[in-house]
Amino acid sequence: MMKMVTDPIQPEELRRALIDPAAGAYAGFEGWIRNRNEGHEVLRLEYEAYEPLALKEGEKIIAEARAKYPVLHAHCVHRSGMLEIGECAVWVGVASAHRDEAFLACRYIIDQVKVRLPIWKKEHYTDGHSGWVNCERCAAHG
Amino acid sequence: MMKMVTDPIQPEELRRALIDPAAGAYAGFEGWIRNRNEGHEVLRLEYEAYEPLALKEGEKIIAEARAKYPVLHAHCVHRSGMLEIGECAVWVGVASAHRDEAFLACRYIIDQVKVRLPIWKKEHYTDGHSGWVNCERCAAHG
Amino acid sequence: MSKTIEVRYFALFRENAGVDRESVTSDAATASELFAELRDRHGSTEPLGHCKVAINDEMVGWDAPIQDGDSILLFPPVAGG
Amino acid sequence: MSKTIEVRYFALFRENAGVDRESVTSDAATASELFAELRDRHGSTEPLGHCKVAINDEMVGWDAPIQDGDSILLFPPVAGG
Repeated sequence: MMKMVTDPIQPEELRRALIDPAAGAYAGFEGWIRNRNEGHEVLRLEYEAYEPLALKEGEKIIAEARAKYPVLHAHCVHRSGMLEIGECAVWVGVASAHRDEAFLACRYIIDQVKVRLPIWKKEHYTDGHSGWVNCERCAAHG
Repeated sequence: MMKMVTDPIQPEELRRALIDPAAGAYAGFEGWIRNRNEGHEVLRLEYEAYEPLALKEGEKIIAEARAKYPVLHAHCVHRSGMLEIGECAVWVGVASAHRDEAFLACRYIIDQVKVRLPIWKKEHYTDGHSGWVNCERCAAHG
Repeated sequence: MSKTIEVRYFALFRENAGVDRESVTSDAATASELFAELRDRHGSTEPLGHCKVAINDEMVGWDAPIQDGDSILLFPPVAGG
Repeated sequence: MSKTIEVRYFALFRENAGVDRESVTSDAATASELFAELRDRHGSTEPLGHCKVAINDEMVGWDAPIQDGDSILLFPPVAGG
């Protein structure tokens, strides 16, 4: 299940929803906002998402993970809007019988989410500047 | 940091303790008690640990993980005593700047914990029997 | 043959265009032709392969054909997570 | 030369021995010799490589020497997690 939210992500609640008597392993991943990126001091991060396609592509990624690895549950939640340092931008949780597939499916989902979902982030730096991540060469006057 | 507990593990509290403004990634693993193992219906699991050495060996494993991967924080908590289906027996949490090392360190720690810590588990089956895991051939009258 | 399509810009492309969507009349046969045609609007010098495109809310390849009435979504390089 | 040592049994070994520790007088020079000597007590037919041993709360190899007064911990195959 893929979800897009604007309110803070609640990892504990999400994790609890995956508890299953047949599950022996749980692997989770969270992307947190950190105070530094490629040498710049970051103040906060602004996420823009195109929700209809982010949801569709997210569901596709999760279906791929489930087809590759025999997991019981695999969920992903991505947040958009303005996020502060230390906040959770994305959460992935996978429950399965054994640990190997939990780790592999969790890793697959976050790796794909990062490169395929129509989501963009703009870093706001402590020096007042800002910049779109991965987009150094997009600017007309770059 | 390695910890041994007898009370229920509190993953949310443990996860929160790893939040760090320099961390961009968090990987977590939990081992849950599942209702089935190698064809047997499991009722509950009894963990026995030799704490002084489990702590010492756990700290050694975490130090190895930190030496191999540049992570900010790496913690592990293992529970002992009688555990019911769905309960958390072991928790590993790793925070780092990037996701690669968080996943790898988390995986390293749980893999080593499972084979090196002086911890034993006895499965109690629904049919009234019980057995020590990994120990089929230990019994004198096996 | 000239078509009337809706073009939507996201993130940096939206900032560069100054609007988040507009109606465009174009002779472009494919998404990549349209992208080249609108270069002044989205302002990208990024290789096409770093950007993505969707037509009518479906992710498509850059060689996808454009039809009259389509809604074309132009995505600069993504950065989820 | 005969030594007096303390032997501690864990999990299945404890169940087989019926006690969790006992004082043993032995001529065993190494941990593996002691393990063989005590086979009737810990009841293991498991290869030595699957079991572990600690002396005075330090994990050691099976070829570790045993000294008078040592505390020897015999561990059946572990199963953490």
